[in-house]
This record gives sequence, C-alpha cells and structure tokens, in this order.
Amino acid sequence: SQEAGESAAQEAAESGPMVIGLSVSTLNNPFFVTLRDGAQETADGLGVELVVVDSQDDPAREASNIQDLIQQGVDALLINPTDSDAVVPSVQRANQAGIPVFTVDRGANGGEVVAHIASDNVAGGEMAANYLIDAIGGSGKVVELQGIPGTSAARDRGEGFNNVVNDTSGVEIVAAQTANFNRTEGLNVFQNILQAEPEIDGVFAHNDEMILGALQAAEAAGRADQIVFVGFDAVDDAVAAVEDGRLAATVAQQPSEIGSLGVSTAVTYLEGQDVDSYIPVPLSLVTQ
Amino acid sequence: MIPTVRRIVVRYSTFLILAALMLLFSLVSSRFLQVNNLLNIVDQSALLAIVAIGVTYTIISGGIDLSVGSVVALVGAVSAGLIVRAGLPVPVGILLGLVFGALLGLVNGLFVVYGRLQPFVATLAMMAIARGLTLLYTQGRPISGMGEAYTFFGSRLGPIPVSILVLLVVVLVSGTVLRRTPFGAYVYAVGGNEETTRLAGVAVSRVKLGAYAFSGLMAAVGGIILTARLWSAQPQAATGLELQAIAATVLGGASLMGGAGTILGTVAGALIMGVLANGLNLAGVSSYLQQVITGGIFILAVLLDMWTKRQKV
Amino acid sequence: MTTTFDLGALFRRFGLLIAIAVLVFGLALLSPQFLAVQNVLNLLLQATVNAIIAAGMTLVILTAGIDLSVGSVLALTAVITADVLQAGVPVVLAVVIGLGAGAVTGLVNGLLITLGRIPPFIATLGMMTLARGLALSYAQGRPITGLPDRFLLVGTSSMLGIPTPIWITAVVYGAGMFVLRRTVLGRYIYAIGNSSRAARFTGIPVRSATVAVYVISGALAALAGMILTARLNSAQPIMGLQYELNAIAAVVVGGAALSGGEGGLGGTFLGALLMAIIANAINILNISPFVAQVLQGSVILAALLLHGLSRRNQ
Amino acid sequence: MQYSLKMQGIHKHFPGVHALDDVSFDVEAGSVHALVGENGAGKSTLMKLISGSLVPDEGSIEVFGEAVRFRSPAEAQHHGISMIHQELTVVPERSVASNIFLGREPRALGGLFIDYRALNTQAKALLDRLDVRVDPTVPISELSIAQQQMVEVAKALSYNARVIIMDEPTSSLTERETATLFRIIRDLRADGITVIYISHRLEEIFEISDRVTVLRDGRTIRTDATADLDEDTIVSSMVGRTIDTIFPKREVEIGETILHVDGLSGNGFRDVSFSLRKGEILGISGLVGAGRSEMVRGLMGIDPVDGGSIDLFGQPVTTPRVAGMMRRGFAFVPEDRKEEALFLGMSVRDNLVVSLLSRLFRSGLIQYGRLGEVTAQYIDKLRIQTPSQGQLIRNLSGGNQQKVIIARCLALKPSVLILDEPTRGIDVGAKAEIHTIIGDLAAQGVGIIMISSELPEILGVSDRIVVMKEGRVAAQLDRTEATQDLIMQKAATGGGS
Ligand SMILES: Nc1ncnc2c1ncn2[C@@H]1O[C@H](COP(=O)(O)OP(=O)(O)OP(=O)(O)O)[C@@H](O)[C@H]1O
Ligand SMILES: Nc1ncnc2c1ncn2[C@@H]1O[C@H](COP(=O)(O)OP(=O)(O)OP(=O)(O)O)[C@@H](O)[C@H]1O
Ligand SMILES: [Mg+2]
Ligand SMILES: [Mg+2]
Repeated sequence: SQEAGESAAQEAAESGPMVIGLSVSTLNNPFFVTLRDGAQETADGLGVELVVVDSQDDPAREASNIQDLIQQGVDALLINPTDSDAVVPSVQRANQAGIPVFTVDRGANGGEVVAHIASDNVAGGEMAANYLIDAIGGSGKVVELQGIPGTSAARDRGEGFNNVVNDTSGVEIVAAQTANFNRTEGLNVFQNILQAEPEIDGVFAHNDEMILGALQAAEAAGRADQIVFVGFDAVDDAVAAVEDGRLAATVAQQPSEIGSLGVSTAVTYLEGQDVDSYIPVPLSLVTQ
Repeated sequence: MIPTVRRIVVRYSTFLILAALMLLFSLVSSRFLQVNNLLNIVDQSALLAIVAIGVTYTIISGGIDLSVGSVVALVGAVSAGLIVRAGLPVPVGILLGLVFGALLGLVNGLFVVYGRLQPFVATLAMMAIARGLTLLYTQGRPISGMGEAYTFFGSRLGPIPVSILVLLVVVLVSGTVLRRTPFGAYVYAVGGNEETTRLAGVAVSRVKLGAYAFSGLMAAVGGIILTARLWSAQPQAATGLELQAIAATVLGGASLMGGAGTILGTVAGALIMGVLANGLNLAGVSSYLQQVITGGIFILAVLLDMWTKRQKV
Repeated sequence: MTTTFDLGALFRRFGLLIAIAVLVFGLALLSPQFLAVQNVLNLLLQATVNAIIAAGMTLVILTAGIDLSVGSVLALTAVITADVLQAGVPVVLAVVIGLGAGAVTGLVNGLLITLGRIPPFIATLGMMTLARGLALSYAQGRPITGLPDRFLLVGTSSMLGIPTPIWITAVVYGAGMFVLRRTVLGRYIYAIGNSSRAARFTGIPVRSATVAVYVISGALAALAGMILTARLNSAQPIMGLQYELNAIAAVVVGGAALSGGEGGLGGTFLGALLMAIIANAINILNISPFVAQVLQGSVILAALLLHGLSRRNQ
Repeated sequence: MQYSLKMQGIHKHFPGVHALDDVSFDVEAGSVHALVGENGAGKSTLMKLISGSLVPDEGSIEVFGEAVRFRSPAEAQHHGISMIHQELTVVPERSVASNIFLGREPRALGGLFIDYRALNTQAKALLDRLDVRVDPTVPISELSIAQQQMVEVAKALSYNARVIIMDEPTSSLTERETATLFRIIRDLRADGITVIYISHRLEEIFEISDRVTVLRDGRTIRTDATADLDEDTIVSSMVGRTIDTIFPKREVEIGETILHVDGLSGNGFRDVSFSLRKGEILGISGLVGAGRSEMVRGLMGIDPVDGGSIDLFGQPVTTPRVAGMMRRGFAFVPEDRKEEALFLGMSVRDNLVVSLLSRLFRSGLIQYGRLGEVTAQYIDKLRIQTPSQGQLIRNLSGGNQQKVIIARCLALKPSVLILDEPTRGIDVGAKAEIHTIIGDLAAQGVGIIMISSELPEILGVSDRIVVMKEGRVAAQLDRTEATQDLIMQKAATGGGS
C-alpha cells in the first residue's frame, strides 16, 4: 500500500490540493465536533482540503457516506467508525479503490488500515476506575452510568471500568443504569438512583454529558459533597466543572489532538513517507 | 394535449421531483451522474426502499408500522446469531430470520386486529420491545463472522450491488401481489373503506394480518441486507429508519388515510431521500445543513405533490 | 360536556387509574424507596417535561392532527434561549423569545397544514428534521452552558416544598383544561377532530383554530425545553430526541384516539405519569438497561389493552 | 305459498335501545315487499339481521324453508341474499368494477391473480343493463352520489341473489334513475327474485310493491297487500296518529327582494342568476349532477366562486366565506348529514350551538347556563326527541338529527336559510314537521332556498322554482305554472324560460 500512497501523492500533485475525506461517527456529540475541529485546523494549516461527512451514529449511513467519499475520489480516508465491526466492508471498499485508510479514535476489525490514531477506551475506563477507587479510599459503593447500550464506547469504557472494579475487593457497583450518553437522562436516572441508594461514594459515567447531569442531580439533592464524580471525554463543560471543584476528574482523550494527528499522519503518508501503524494519543486525567 | 401533460405531471410527480433533484445535483457535481455513483445511490437506498415497501402495505391498509427499524436490527441479530453462535448453515439462518421477521409483523397485526389497538401505538410499543430484545440477544455487542455466503448480499456482482438485485425481486413480487392478486386488492379496499370491505364478505382481519406480516418480512429482508452490508449485526442498527420509511412512502404518493399508494412510488420516494443524501455529500454540504435542507425539500416536495394533485385533471 | 364526561371516557380513565394503582402498589412492595415523599416528587419532576409536551400534543391530537416536531423544536428553542441569555438579554425577555420561537415553528406547522394542506404527520416530520438541523447549526453541535442564576430558578427552585417545574405543569394543565372545557376554542378543537368537513360547513374557523393548536404545541415544547435547560444549566442541540414519541404515547395511553375528537388532558397526565413511573422504577430497582425497553413497551401495551377491554365492557 | 323468508320472534338490543321487539316478518317468494316505518323504527336493523351483518339476540330466521343463523355477510350471500345498504358502501379510491365485485373478483392463473379484463367486461355489462354510462375503470369517487348509488344497485344484482334487499336506494336518486331502478325491480320480480324494498317515499311504495309491512318502535304493526292500503292508512300505522298533510303550505306575504345572485360561476355551475324575496320559498330542482349543491356551496362561501355577484340587502358580497356569510344572515343545512353537518361524537347541545358559539360568547369564554337555555329552547321549539341535552347525537334517529341541524341554523336567526335536501331519508312524520318549520320561518319573513330531488316536495313547498341543468339555470317557474312534467322536461332538455 506504500505504492498506492505514492501514486495517490503523484495524482494529488498533478491535480490541485490534496483532498482528505473524514467520516465522523456523529457530530451530535461535542467530543467528535472537537475532533473534527482539530482535523480541520490542521488541514487548513497544511493546505489540504478536508471533506467531512457525519454518520449520525448509524452504521448504514456511514457505509453510504464512505461510498460517497470514495466516489468523490478523495486521496485518503480518515474514518472515525461508528462501530469497529460494521466499518470493515467500507474499509475494504476503500482498499479496492486504492485509497489509503486511517482510523481515528475507534479502530476497524478488518480491512487494510494504514494507521490507527487513538487513545484506548478500555484503558480510559481502567484509568477512571483506578482514580475513583483511590478517591473513595479503596472501598465503597459506586454507580456506573452507561452509554447507549450496544455502542462501542459504552462497551469499551464499561469493560475497562468493570475490569478494575471487579478485581478490587471492597468496591461494589450498587447500580449500573443507562443514561444514553445524554445529560437529561443522566440527571433523571441519577436522581432515581440517589433515591434508591442512601449510600453512594462514587459515580463513573461513560461520558461527561451524563456525569454533568448526575452532578446536577446530586447538587439538587444536597449529596454532591459525599460523592466522587468521574467523567470521560474532558469536554469544555466538564473541564470547567473540574476547575470549579465540582467534578473530581474526567478522562481526557484529547479529541482535537486525535483529529489533528489523523490529518497530519495521512498527509505524511501521502507525501510518501513511512508512518507507524499505531499512533497512540496519550490519555490523561484532568483533575484539579 | 395540455390535459395529458397535466395528468402525467400529477401521476408521476414523485418521479419528476426525483428527476429534478438529479438534474440539480448533476449541475453541482460532475461525479454525480457517473454510472458508479448512480449504482451507489440505489445500493444506499435499497435498505430504505425495501423496508418502505413493507410499510407501504400497512399504510395502504389504513395502518402504519413504526416497528420496522427495530425489527431490522432484531432480525439481523437473530439471523447472524443463529449462524455464528448456533452454527446453522447460512441459508437456514437467513430463512429463519425472514420467518421471524414475518412473525414479529404478525404480532403487530394481532395487536391491531384482535387487541383493537391503534396501529400507531401497537407498533410503537413493538418498536421499543424489539429494540430491547435485540439488546438482550446481543448483550449489546455486535455479532460478526457470518461468512461470505451471508455477506454476499452486501457485496457486488461485477459492478452491480447485490442489494439492487434483491430490491428488484422485492419490487417485482410486492408490486405484482399488490396490483394483481385478490390480497393486494383487499389491502387497498380495507384501507379505503374497512366496513364496506367487511360487508362484501372479505376476511378483513386476515388481510390486515397479512399486511403487517408482510411489513415484518420486508423489514427482515432489510435486516439481512444491512447485516450483510456491515458484515456484522449491530444492536443499534436502523434506529429512526421507521420515520424515513414513512417519509419515503408518503413522498411516493401514498395517503396516510389509507387506500392509496404504489410500490414504484415508494421506491421513487426512497430514491429521492438517497439522492438527497448522496448529492449533498458530493456537494460537500455540512451535515447540520444537510438536515435543514432535507427537511425543507421534503416539505416542498410534498407541497408540490399536493398542489399538482389538487389541479383538476 | 358529554364529550369529556361520557361514560366511556370515565371508564377508560378509571382503567388507567387502576393500572397505575396496581403498578404503584407492586413497586412499593418491591422497594420501600418507591413511595418515599422525595421519590414521588422526583417522579413528578421527571414527568413534567413529557407532561408539558404531551399537553400540547393532546390539543393537536384532539383535532385529529399530530406533531412530530416537538422534540426538535424543544432543542432549537432551548439553544436559542440559552444563547440570548448568554448575550445578556434579561431573563424574562429571553423566556419570551424562546416561547416565541416555539410558537413560530408551530405557526409554520399550522400554515403548512392548513394553507399548504399537507397532512400533519408529514408537515411536522419535515419540521422535525429541519428544526433539528437548525438547532445543530445554531449551536455548532455543542452545548451552551453557564446560564444566569435567575433563569436556573425555573428548574431548580421550589415553592412550598414542591419543585417549580411541577407548579408550572399544574398551571399548564389547569389552563389547558380551562381552554378545552370553558372556551369556544375548546369546543372548536373537539368539533374539528370529530369532523373537519362538518366544521368547515358550520362556519367554524377551522384554519385559525388548527393553527392555534400547533402554535400552542410549539410554545409548550419551548417551555418544556426551558425547564430542561434550567435543570441542566445547559442547552444542547440534541436535546429532546424521540420526545415526540413519548408524548404521543402519553396521550394515547391517556385514552385519546389518534383519529381525533376524543380524549382529554386528565388522561394525558395519567399517561405521562405512568411512563415516568416505569422509568423511575427501572432505576430504583436497578433493572438491566437491556430489559428496560422490553419492559417499557410491554407495560404500555398492557395499559392500552386494559383500556380496550374497559371500553368494550361498558 | 312459498316464502323466501320467514322470521319469528326476533329481538335485537343495542346499548340502551330495544331496536327490534318480537318482530315476525314473512316475505313471499318472487314478490316486491315494502318495509316502511318512521326513522328509528328498526327497518335497517331488521334487514341487517337477514343479510348477516348483525346477529339477532333471539328469534329464528328461515330462508327458503331452511333455518339459518348468519354470522357474516358472506354466509348470507351464500344463501342468495344480497343487500344495498342505506349508507353508501363504496371504497372511494377503487375502480367502479372493483367495487362491484369486491370479494368476488374473477380469477386467472389458477386463482392466484385477479382477471382484471374479465372484471371490467362483467362490470360493463351490468352497468349497461342499469343504463348507467360510466367507465368501469375510473375510481368510484369520481362519480356523482347518484351514480355511486346505481353502482351499488349493480353490485347487489351481481350476486345473482334470490333475495335482494334495498334499504332506501332512491334517497339520492332523481326521477330518471328511480324509473330505471323500478324497471329493473320489475324485471327481477318477473325472474322470480324477491325484492325487499325500504323507502320513506310512499308514492314509490304504491308504485312498486306487492305487499307492505309497517314497523313502529321495533314492532310489526301490520302486513297487507299494497292494493288494500291507502296512503293515510300507512301513515297513521307508521306514526300511530293521523297526519293531515305532508306539505302544509301556508299563504305568506312575500316581501321585498333580499338576495340577488347574478351570473354566479364556480366549479360545477355557470352563470347562475336568481333573486330571493322576503318570506319566499325558492325551490331548486334538477337532475343528477345539475350542480345545485355546488352552487349553494359557492353561495355560502364553502367552495370558491370564480365569477358573478351576490347582492344581499343591496350590499355586494365580495368573496364569500362561511363565517362571514353566517354573520350576514345566511344559514345552511347541507346535503350530506353525516359528513357535512354532524359531529357524531359530540352531544346534542354541542351540535346545536356550534355555529352560535362565537356570537353568543364574544369573550371566547363559555357560560354553560346560557348554552343550556338556548339548547332547551330549540329542543322544545322543534320538538327534538332526545333524553337529554348531553345525549350523543349519534344515538338520535335521522329525523331528530336533522332537526338539530335545522335548530342550529334557526338559532342564528337567519334572514336567508338554505336547505339542501332537508328531508332526505327522513320519515313522513318528521318530514311534515320540517315542512311546517320551513313554512313558519317563511311566515316570519325569512327567505328560503330549498334544494330537493323530490318533485312532490318541490311542488308542495315552493313559491317559485328554479330548474337547473348542467350547472346552468334552465328555467324559472312560478308555482302556479309548475307541474312535475314541466319540471322534468326543463331539467332534462333545458331551454330557457
Ligand atoms: N349500531 C347501533 N348501535 C346502537 N344503536 C343502534 C345501532 N344501530 C341502530 N341503532 C338504533 O336502533 C334503532 C333502529 O335503527 P334502524 O337504523 O334500524 O332504524 P330505521 O328504521 O332503519 O330508521 P331510518 O329510517 O332512519 O333508516 C334506532 O333507535 C337506532 O338508533
Ligand atoms: N356523468 C358524470 N360523471 C362524473 N361526474 C359527474 C357526472 N355528472 C355529475 N358529476 C359530478 O357530480 C357533481 C354534482 O353532482 P350532484 O349530484 O351532487 O349535483 P346536484 O345537482 O347537487 O344533485 P344532488 O345534490 O341532488 O345529487 C359535480 O361535481 C359533477 O362534476
Ligand atoms: Mg335505516
Ligand atoms: Mg346535491
């Protein structure tokens, strides 16, 4: 595929600026909006044209969108898959068309991918769990607010979190409920859980939207100071909440960095240079 | 002369809108009218078209089916599960999936006919239940590894996507059933005037059950195609597809009051939605704006359709 | 007032009440938390948004219409309200602007339906997509956070120990019932739902009354959006996804017919309450999210079948 | 004597109504048997028991000597019984041919498919026999009501039934189709087929039937040979008292011109001119599709008009709109009671006051006290029979429903009242009452426009008669010069007056 990259680079040199297609899983979520923005900024800086399509979390739409990008004859494809399995045929289709594929944030379970630029959601879940367990003093009752059931982010983050918690004696998950990645539901669901569980030491939510809702519920119930809140994604609102001391921590995946690295990696490759097949974007924990 | 032109405009307004949109997009992007892109559009619209054909049956019969999106996901998961987990041969897994889809549709019909529930709510409840069952069955994880015999339905035969061939078969069968058989005639009749149809000695219950079962079957076909296209059954697949299917059906000239609608119209309606998505992508319109434009064009198209139909022929 | 007080309607409401009572009794046995005063208040609070939207939806459905755009309108008006608040517009004015924006979307729906003669399902389906796109464009896909404290009071304050949103809902339902029972518009709404053709022949201002219900529905969706925004201290362009289906379910569970002319706000409130109870119980009992939807769908089906039975046995 | 039908001790209850109370009913084979009775007497209910769309609570039914108990229309059809229902039973979007053979389409290819060619040819043959010249492939909704009614007749014939029930088949037919229908009925009788015929038009009963059964309040009052009966006897058996005259014409002082219509045109009518004076009853007559209903709908502002002028009390009315016309003193009783006038799911009171609300309560707030008073006043004045103001109007008999609609118009205190087929499907008793009301109104100075397809009614009630043909005024006749023959001639052949 190195050859493919070279020929694509030649073609690009012949016919105006390089065009990179970016398929985003959803632009209804600020995390991916930031990812897109990071990519756009870097593309603008490098003089590359970026064509963005939005799958709205629908794998079928994603397949169509990628088909359309291929049709447009983009030089490289940056895919942020809605699902690692469902994206495989699309990756193969791009392979057949000779377009190099890069995956960002979420990987593909098949097809030829030049490079994968991401931070590891499972590791993020583990990181959150370790922090939370420390913060509550090694033992206690915790709650898990899950994302939309069946989505890969919910699966991976939950897996990482549960791996650690299940291995730690003294920590008990007293409630695991879905709030669909949604702030409103985070608020309502956690309000109900607060009602059901007189004793809660910590909460982990699969994304910041839900933890912010939960925070709101706990504050309204006057129990926010007894509970440690850990979110995921480090969206602006959450970082602000950490700064205010309301939120204990949020796992930062640096979406802007992911997007930016995605574009620059693709450009590097198209210019004929070698790139690593896995480009990790470090996770960090945003705390006060 | 003029009246003939008018009659044609009224009769084929959906197709004219489709043609106008295609003309528009071909001006915007030179790649739009390439054969490969046109094949892409049909490939991309096949799922919607097939599911919408099922919904068309229920709408003509005076009902509606909101459960199709969930049934697509559930059948996809079950057929994939039967093959991957239970090790059944692919044709058997697919066949059982289709039967299962028809059964789910039949259950909708039973609630409508014997439970005397309004179709909108009966199928709304089924929408929630089938989605829940999908999550339960998959435990929230996609199922993959069905093998090439299965993913064949999402692949291409030469340049031709297999989904288009499936769509053709579906259109042929469902169109013939609707236009040529007594069952099809009764679907129209029930939707046009249920009491009269009953008085004429037609077994109205069976006709309605048939329409819902057929809708379930079409959703099942869609489920197989989608799963094959994605090489995996996704628990959250096809969310929101029901409203798109209804929109396609209505764009195709069906009346939500029942009694009117055609298969070709529905297919054209689905193609309009597909052309819009594809054309806006090729034109590089931002996804937010795409939604605004899609909503606007949808309303305009229906306005135009209503307006032409009101002009006396 | 036979249209709202006929025996059948009474039976149907009675059936729903029994269903709710049985459910509450069972839940109280399963979890002592369930009937705690605080939980009851929570439950009512959580019911408010759906209940307010469903109130507008009830009027729409009584005219044999439907409004699929409410969820998107909620999001659109919420981001607009939050944005003008952040721009420093006084709270009262911002609320008026938000409600006005909701009313305008309703007006567009109403005009498409009456003048454009597009079926309500279709017109509002288009508006649903369109308004969602506008909300996303307007907010660029991001939440708008950090609103003035005075605005947050809409969602977070209490009066006499009862959260303000519950009071607001009570006022909405009180006003709605007044409109349906005591005003000429209320009679027109039932008449249009009964037979829009006859309504036209009898000189009822069908168009303006129809437009009015969609305007009310849009404004109430905006009101619900404000409560949500105030509770969350943030407005998001993806708020209110699928709220239209919840609201319709509440109305129908409450005994209204989608064919129009039949139903009332009392039933709708019970319908919204039932749905909130189910969601609350799923959390309180920590039922697996995988089972949750199956349960929700089944309880709604059971409630509807129960109506059907009481309707037939009268 | 062979009986095609014998019914014994039939009972049928509806919630709150004992619709049939120990009815016995025998019909001789090969005869035309008329069934008469007031609105709500139970005629349609009895017929539905025979045709399988209702099941009796008690009693026995024998068809050609065989005891039967039909649970569906299909079973009755198998026993050679077909029925033309009182209400049109058509599937509007389907073709005429599909409507006729619904449920019994000719099949092709081993029964799997419908043979549409055979369907259309067979339909055409049937329609030709009935003298109905329509294309069997057009959607039935494109036909006029009268044509649709004739298609219903064709449908009933197509069963090749031994017993054909006709429930008020002529209520929306004009004289010409009625004549055709009677010819067909005589042919059927000649072929030995039994016809059960329901009508509120007594002259038809005498013209066509061999025997008559009178129903009253769900009971059989009498069955006799038609020849042994006269109109007064039938009427008094039906209503349980004697009625002096169905057309009580009062002499009224006719005043100045209040309405002048000049060259009015719209969809279905062209260049219509006439005037109406205070206290005058203007009858409008014409054949099927003459455009009378369309014309008055245009006048009321329900349908758009595209030409002509309307002058009311010397004031021109530009672009009429319903509510505005009502404010100006118009009131309208539409042709299709169920579709255009009634709110079936609402109470008698709500139906009665609906047009008055905006006038009575300018603030928009309803005072129930006022509403009750007004309603009570009109229920009393028009002797509307209802257990309460809150009764759902769908539970009232057709005649009483019609009185509620007339009351709705009277409550507006109109200066011009337009009635489109005000007594269609209404029994003689109620009919006479409605005619009395119309006469009283005229006496009070109201100008009245009445469309009727019933010539005796037009002749009996009107002061002046406008005859329409193909959307235009064919003649204006004074009551002194008008005769049935003259009206028919003008309506059929036209020619200005
Ligand atoms: N489905 C029904 N439910 C309740 N009541 C009914 C029903 N059908 C008929 N009735 C009542 O039964 C009685 C007999 O009605 P039916 O229609 O047989 O009268 P009819 O003699 O045909 O009158 P008309 O001359 O007006 O057609 C009436 O009081 C009517 O209101
Ligand atoms: N032969 C025909 N084929 C199709 N449509 C017809 C035909 N004759 C009349 N019509 C339609 O029927 C309508 C008028 O029918 P209608 O019978 O209502 O007229 P009318 O004079 O009001 O008579 P009535 O109200 O007494 O039945 C018109 O719209 C006309 O276009
Ligand atoms: Mg009758
Ligand atoms: Mg007429």
